[in-house]
Amino acid sequence: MAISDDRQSPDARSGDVTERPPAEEGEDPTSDVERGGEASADDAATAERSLRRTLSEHRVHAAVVVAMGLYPPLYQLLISTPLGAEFAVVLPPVRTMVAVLYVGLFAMSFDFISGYTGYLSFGHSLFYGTGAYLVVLAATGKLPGLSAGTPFMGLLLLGGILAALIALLVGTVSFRLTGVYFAMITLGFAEVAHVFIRNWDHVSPSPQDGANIGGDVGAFQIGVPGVDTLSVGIGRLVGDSYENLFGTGIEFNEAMVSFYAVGAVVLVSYFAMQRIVHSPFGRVMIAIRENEERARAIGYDTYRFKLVAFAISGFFAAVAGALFAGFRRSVGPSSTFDLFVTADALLAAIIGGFGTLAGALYGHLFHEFLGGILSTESHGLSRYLRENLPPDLLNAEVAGVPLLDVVNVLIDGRAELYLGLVFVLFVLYVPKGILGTIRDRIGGTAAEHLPGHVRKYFRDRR
Amino acid sequence: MTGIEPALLAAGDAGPVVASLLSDLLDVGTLVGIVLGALSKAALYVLIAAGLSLIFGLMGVLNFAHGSFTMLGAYLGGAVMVVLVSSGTGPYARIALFFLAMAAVFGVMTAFGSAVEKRLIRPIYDRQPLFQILLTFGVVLVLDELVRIVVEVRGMQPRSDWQEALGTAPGFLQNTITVAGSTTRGLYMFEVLIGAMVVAVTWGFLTRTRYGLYIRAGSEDSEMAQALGIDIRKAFSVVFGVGSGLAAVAGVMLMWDPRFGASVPLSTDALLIAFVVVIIGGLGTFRGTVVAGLLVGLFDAVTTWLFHSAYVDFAGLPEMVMFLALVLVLIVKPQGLFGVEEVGGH
Amino acid sequence: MLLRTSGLTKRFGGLTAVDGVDFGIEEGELCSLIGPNGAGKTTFFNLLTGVLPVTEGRIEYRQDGEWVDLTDDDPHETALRGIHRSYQITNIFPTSTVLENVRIAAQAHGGTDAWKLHRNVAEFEEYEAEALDVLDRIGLASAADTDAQNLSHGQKRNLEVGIALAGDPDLLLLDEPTAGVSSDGIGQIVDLIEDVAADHSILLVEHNMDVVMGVSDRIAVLHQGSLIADGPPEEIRENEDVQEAYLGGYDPEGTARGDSEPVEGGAGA
Amino acid sequence: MLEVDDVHTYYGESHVLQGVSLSVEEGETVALIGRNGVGKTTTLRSILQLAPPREGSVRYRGEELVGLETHEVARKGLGWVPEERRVFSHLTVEENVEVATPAEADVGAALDRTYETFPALERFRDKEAGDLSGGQQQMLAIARGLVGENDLLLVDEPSEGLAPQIVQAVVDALREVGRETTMLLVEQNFPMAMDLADRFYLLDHGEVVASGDTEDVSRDDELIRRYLSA
Amino acid sequence: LGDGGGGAEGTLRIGVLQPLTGDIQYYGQQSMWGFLSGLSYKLDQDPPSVEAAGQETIEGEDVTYELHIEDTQFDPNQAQDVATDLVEKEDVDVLFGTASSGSARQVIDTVTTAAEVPTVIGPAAAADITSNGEYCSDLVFRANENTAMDARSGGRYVAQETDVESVFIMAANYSFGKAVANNYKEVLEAEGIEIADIRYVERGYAEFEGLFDEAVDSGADAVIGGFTVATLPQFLSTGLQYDLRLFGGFATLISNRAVGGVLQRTLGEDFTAQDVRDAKLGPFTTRYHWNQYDNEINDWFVDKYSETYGTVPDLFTSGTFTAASSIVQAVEEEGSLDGDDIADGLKGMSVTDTPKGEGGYTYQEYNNQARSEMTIADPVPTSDEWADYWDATIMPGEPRARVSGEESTLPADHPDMKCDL
Ligand SMILES: Nc1ncnc2c1ncn2[C@@H]1O[C@H](COP(=O)(O)OP(=O)(O)OP(=O)(O)O)[C@@H](O)[C@H]1O
Ligand SMILES: Nc1ncnc2c1ncn2[C@@H]1O[C@H](COP(=O)(O)OP(=O)(O)OP(=O)(O)O)[C@@H](O)[C@H]1O
Ligand SMILES: [Mg+2]
Ligand SMILES: [Mg+2]
Repeated sequence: MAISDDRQSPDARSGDVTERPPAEEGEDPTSDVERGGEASADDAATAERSLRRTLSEHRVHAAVVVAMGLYPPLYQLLISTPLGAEFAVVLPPVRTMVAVLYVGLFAMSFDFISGYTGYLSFGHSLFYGTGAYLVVLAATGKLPGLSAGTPFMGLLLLGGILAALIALLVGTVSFRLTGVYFAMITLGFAEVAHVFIRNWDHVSPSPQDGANIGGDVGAFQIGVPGVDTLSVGIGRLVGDSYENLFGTGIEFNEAMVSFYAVGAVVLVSYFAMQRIVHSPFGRVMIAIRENEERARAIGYDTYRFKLVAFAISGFFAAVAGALFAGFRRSVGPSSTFDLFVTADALLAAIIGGFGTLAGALYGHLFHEFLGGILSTESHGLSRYLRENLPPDLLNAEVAGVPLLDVVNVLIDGRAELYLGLVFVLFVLYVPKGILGTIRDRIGGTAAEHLPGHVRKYFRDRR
Repeated sequence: MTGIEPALLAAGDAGPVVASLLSDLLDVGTLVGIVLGALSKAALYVLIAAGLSLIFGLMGVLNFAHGSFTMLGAYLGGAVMVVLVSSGTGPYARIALFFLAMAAVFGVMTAFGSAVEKRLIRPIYDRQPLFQILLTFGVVLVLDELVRIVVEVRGMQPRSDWQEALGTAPGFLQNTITVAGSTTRGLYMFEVLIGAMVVAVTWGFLTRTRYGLYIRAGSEDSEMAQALGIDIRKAFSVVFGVGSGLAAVAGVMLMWDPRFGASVPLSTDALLIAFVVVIIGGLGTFRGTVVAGLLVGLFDAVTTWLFHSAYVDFAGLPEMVMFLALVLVLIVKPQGLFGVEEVGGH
Repeated sequence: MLLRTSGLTKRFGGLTAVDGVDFGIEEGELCSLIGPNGAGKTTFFNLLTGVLPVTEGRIEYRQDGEWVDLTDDDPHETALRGIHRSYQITNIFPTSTVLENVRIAAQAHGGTDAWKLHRNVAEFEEYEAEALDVLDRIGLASAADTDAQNLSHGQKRNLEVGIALAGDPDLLLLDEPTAGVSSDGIGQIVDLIEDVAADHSILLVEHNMDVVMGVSDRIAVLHQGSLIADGPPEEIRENEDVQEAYLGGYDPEGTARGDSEPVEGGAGA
Repeated sequence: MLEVDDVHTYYGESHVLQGVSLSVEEGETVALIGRNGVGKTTTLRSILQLAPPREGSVRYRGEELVGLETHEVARKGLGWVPEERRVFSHLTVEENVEVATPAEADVGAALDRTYETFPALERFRDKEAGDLSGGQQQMLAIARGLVGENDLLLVDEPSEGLAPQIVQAVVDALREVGRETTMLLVEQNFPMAMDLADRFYLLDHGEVVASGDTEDVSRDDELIRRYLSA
Repeated sequence: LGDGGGGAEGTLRIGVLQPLTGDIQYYGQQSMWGFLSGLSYKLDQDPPSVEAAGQETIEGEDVTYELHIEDTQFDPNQAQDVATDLVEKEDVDVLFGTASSGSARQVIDTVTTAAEVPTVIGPAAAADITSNGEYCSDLVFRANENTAMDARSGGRYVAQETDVESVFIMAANYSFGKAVANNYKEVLEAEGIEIADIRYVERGYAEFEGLFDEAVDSGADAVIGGFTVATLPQFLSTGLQYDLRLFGGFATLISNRAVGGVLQRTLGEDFTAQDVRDAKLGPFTTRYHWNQYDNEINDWFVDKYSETYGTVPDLFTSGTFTAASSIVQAVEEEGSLDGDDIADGLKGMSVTDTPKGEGGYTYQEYNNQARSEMTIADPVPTSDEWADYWDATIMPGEPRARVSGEESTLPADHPDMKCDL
């Protein structure tokens, strides 16, 4: 070979130490002994090793899940401190975090197909809308064959399956196309559905406005269907709440309970997609993105792989839509089948890191974080300024305009403007998004590499 | 679900309905009306799509901000008209001012488009095409919100088109006229004229200059084109600028058209129309865009007629038909009517 | 016989790129396909692998003692039957690592393994092992973690062959594997070809006559889409038609082009 | 005419050219040889400012090229025949030639010259270059370099993928060109390179490790053996 | 005037939901200003000047009225969010608001019934909110006039007082337009007028030529347009070119401005009342406009309102004034600050202090919709007297007719009245 080893990028391989899970570092004396033993013992050891490996690989996941899990009580705590008003401006409230979860799931499902196979699904809202409308229509008894009392978990599954079927149908014709043509035909399908749902009188007397679930219908239960003790109701006003759960003294209101319940579904969905992405199948998806012609030439029936990936993506998009409908109990064409719903997923996926799966969730978190600060609601920055700045300052003129007007015009409800700016900056300067950039820095997925870096960091300090 | 199924309102079986539909349709007045409608729609669609087709066809950049440029053009054109036109301005003076506004807006927006290209898009040519889409999408968010702020602060037009700008159109264009037994507006015929003009100019730009060739080469392999001595950056700026200028020219026309009018949502409407037309025509072919514009215009005119004459009681039909046409064309011809394989690396 | 075509024809509009070719390749044979530029060699490969639809004629392949018709097969089907190819114009997975480029190719032959959604790739160590093995053979082991797009041209050419090798093909179609490869590299590739040829069938397209004459059991010559000669190397070298249509200036003594002679490994043209 | 002085070029963090120096005199043909991946192409790209050097200077007729845009460099009379062909695959053969023809030059004459050198291309004048065979694309790429009316031609592996006859045609064409045009040639076909060039530079690991007159190179040359045939 | 307490002491928390940002913030502002005026009138104070979301406290003698004003951004989802917040976090006793019927329905379904908070709707006007079993409930009240009332007064007037015989209806294809169309159809048919056809079009539709041609072909001599400002200009600018009478309802300043612009374009800058009549535009129904009523309360209202907010009280303000007035009245009468008691108090209440005069509004027992008088007027060029406070070129003229509350509202035994409380 013409290239000698020293010319190779030196850090490409040096990551080995951190890459290898500790279980393989020979710390486990028993495994050596048992290696020569009988098959079953060997199996057990392998199983144990693989369990350990799984655990260690998921340390970052666990940390994120714990952080997310601690957020609601932490939020409650922080906003009751003397700096509470300031915290309230900056931190997204728990109910917003529920939206982060389900929209995040939707964005992940979008990333799953678009970020990994490279096929931009511009009509992804079609699947989200399917899941959402299925829940509302079923709950209001408007779907023949589905009683109004169908368990929510069942609806999640049904919505997912229905959307997967639709994805197969749409995909069958669309995957003969590539690039922009694919994006446009899926957009076309979604727009046709959008116009349809806007005019479908069966939905409600006013389909343009969508449909709601009245207070007479009880909360949707997430958990084990039929087992009350293992299910909780979601929804802000109708859901379950617990005062002083397990004697902790912490109050779990409806939004918090919904947060955990929805979070559990999102977590399971994420792991399912994450597994697929890291499976041999996932590698084929990437190969399709990289060079579909060659992927076909080495023996993959890419059409079928794309179809299945699309169906899976559609499934989880619908689950996200169903969670949305279940939590909010209202759906409308503009919040489900609309192009801008897909655009939200796109924004989230890009800001979080395209083709990183988990990044989409962080991307949407960022979106909501910004939106929250610029919101017109009581925790918004403009409200805070109006209420906390001294009146003479508010009336002081900036270039001939009272500051108050500047606040009202340039801050109050202007999230779009700043989101657009931030987005442009991201595309220009952080093209790999939040998670993608982190991965680049540490040389691999956060789950695999972050612990090593952290350890190294502390070792170096010592 | 009366709204959805093309509810044929006429009573009885399908036979008589179809018969009466056909006899209605074959009426000379009706046919003329449909053809006029189709032409005027087609002219607008081509007008709206021309700039996108140019940028997309040559550079392979899917400009999501196209609709916003059109919207800006509508407001800028409207502003010029509102400022210059007084109640006493006669019809011909208004037409003259209109062309003046068009020229001014074309100039301003060409410069603006070039600036956007230089500052924002140029740094990311070597990335996947997705990133240009995303970047222009970010531009949309910012531009639309900025315009919204101005419109709100000035209290120009809550939830409706900009009436003042609409009002600057001379009376003879605003009034309905009768052509061979069917009514239309003078304005719509004027639009056909403008549409034809823009097609001619764009055609000339593509065939009379080497820009078309340079850009097609450059979008495929810009390093190679540069190494052949082509100032590809300048060429890209010029084409992006001209495409943006064309988008804005469409906006100036739309500002007079009550079916569109200057408004913030025009941004999305124009974008979707432009997408559909350009994609149906096929990427990289301006001829395809023109033909697709005519085709969609015809679809639109026929379905509008069906709706107006109560054969179909579904107001969303023309809009739905546009997307159905997109889906169907792509199923039959995966690269659009005249499309070649996808253009370039951008 | 392992593969045979009868009357194989491909037309592009008015141009007949492959014109009624009857051709066969034996099991274990190393056959070279040569011919002037534009003779239809790459097109012939594209037909065999299903990349282009056949205009006329048939392609058959011997599998488990039976002849199967490949004429209408898709590329992935021919690949799974064991016919692998490398491309003349480099065609790799640019932002994947060199290792992954080959690993993914190896994985394609793992039956339903690619459909195992629930298992981690890391559990399928055999593919990685196979890929590392291939990288060793093509001399890219040290570049395993490099993104494929960052290789130099010659390295990419080697990777191109590596991808085709993965998954243990029965018939390997190589389209100018030595083009762009430096002299020492050519030697390596020739070694590799000979090594593979020991237990595989190979159909080789090459313009490097030293390589072709050196390794082939048989040579077929394509000219304007038709087969104009087919036989052992010595015979082809003497064949006048071939001389005229193709070899032109080729002189195995390497003196035809002035003063220099080919260096070891066969860099002469 | 061309003066490359201690050029260091990086791709990201990887230090590819580690101080390359070479010079080409007016009218000369100089070969740049070396194994795969040593930096030959990168040297050409550094001259053209496609991969701008981080250190060092490139002077053309005494003028510094570092800091210029590629198209400015090209307009000074530097032409490039790249490796991997890089024809514009969606442009027809004629359009490819037209793009390469300077704005003020006659396209018709350029086409004539192309078909004269490569008669095989004439049949395909209206065909998209992407549909040509590999060798035909290579011919087109060379033709593009020839019609550019350049004073200095940077040629990267022109014989790749060409049938022996055509290689001969290319050699003849380049020799023809070499009479009036200065040339820097990268070529894996060692005899051909030695045949065409007056002088050579041998590159290894991003450095020039040897240079000299092609006349003096014999098949036994230890240096060449070491660096080219491992 | 009362003291705002009537035995009750403490704080009443009212959640106010209106669109206060965005291009239609004027809807929300006038609704809020009307509400603030009503409250202030009852508590004998001057209305406070408020423009944006926030908290506003108005002290009565024993009862403090705490308004938690939130911005719905004219978006049903936002309305649901802030309404839920108000109930959950601020613990409001009563909800008031939403300007769009879609938002109103969503709030009723997801908040009012779920959290059992009495809600006074206003100014959302779709009739079915108080006539459809799905939405009407013991907790849902509406003081503002609705679309059925528009139709029942205006439709009847046109049927009886003009020569119109056949009407073609065009309306926006969503709740508002549908409500308008249905109500007019029902009223007109009852009066023996033929309905040539009803056509719904998308919001912002502009190709009215074909539809007007169709109207002429179908032999109609008048057209009703059920549109808001998004479609009204397009509808009118085409319709005015046809020899058809155009009638419907008078809307807010924004619509008047748009219509005025169209009239200037078609009839000339300085058109006269006669030009409008000749163009067969009108008459229109008005739910309330400042110049339609002559009584002390209205005088106070117009005075204070123009002084504080710089414009005359507009279409929605009378209803929202009444909403506030009725809540205070309920607190006083029940002597309680409890939501349920207030709901009890509102039931069947005849509201004493309203811009339409004393006892001008009465909540009907069977559907909790307040009935009130409506007027019919022609559009006339804005008179100099009002030019400073009414920034549009047209305004409603002197009432041509008044329709009593009993006549204008859907009676309990009407087949469309599906609410039976
Ligand atoms: N875009 C790139 N990014 C990173 N590294 C690169 C890039 N292009 C080339 N390299 C590396 O730079 C080195 C020199 O590459 P170069 O293309 O100059 O080699 P070369 O001498 O032309 O080889 P060949 O004969 O194979 O064409 C190689 O090690 C290659 O891997
Ligand atoms: N996709 C295509 N469309 C149209 N013509 C094509 C296409 N592919 C190849 N051709 C033409 O068919 C002929 C045969 O091309 P092919 O690529 O098979 O030649 P080849 O023998 O591989 O030549 P080379 O040695 O130059 O690679 C050429 O004339 C080429 O121009
Ligand atoms: Mg070939
Ligand atoms: Mg090279």
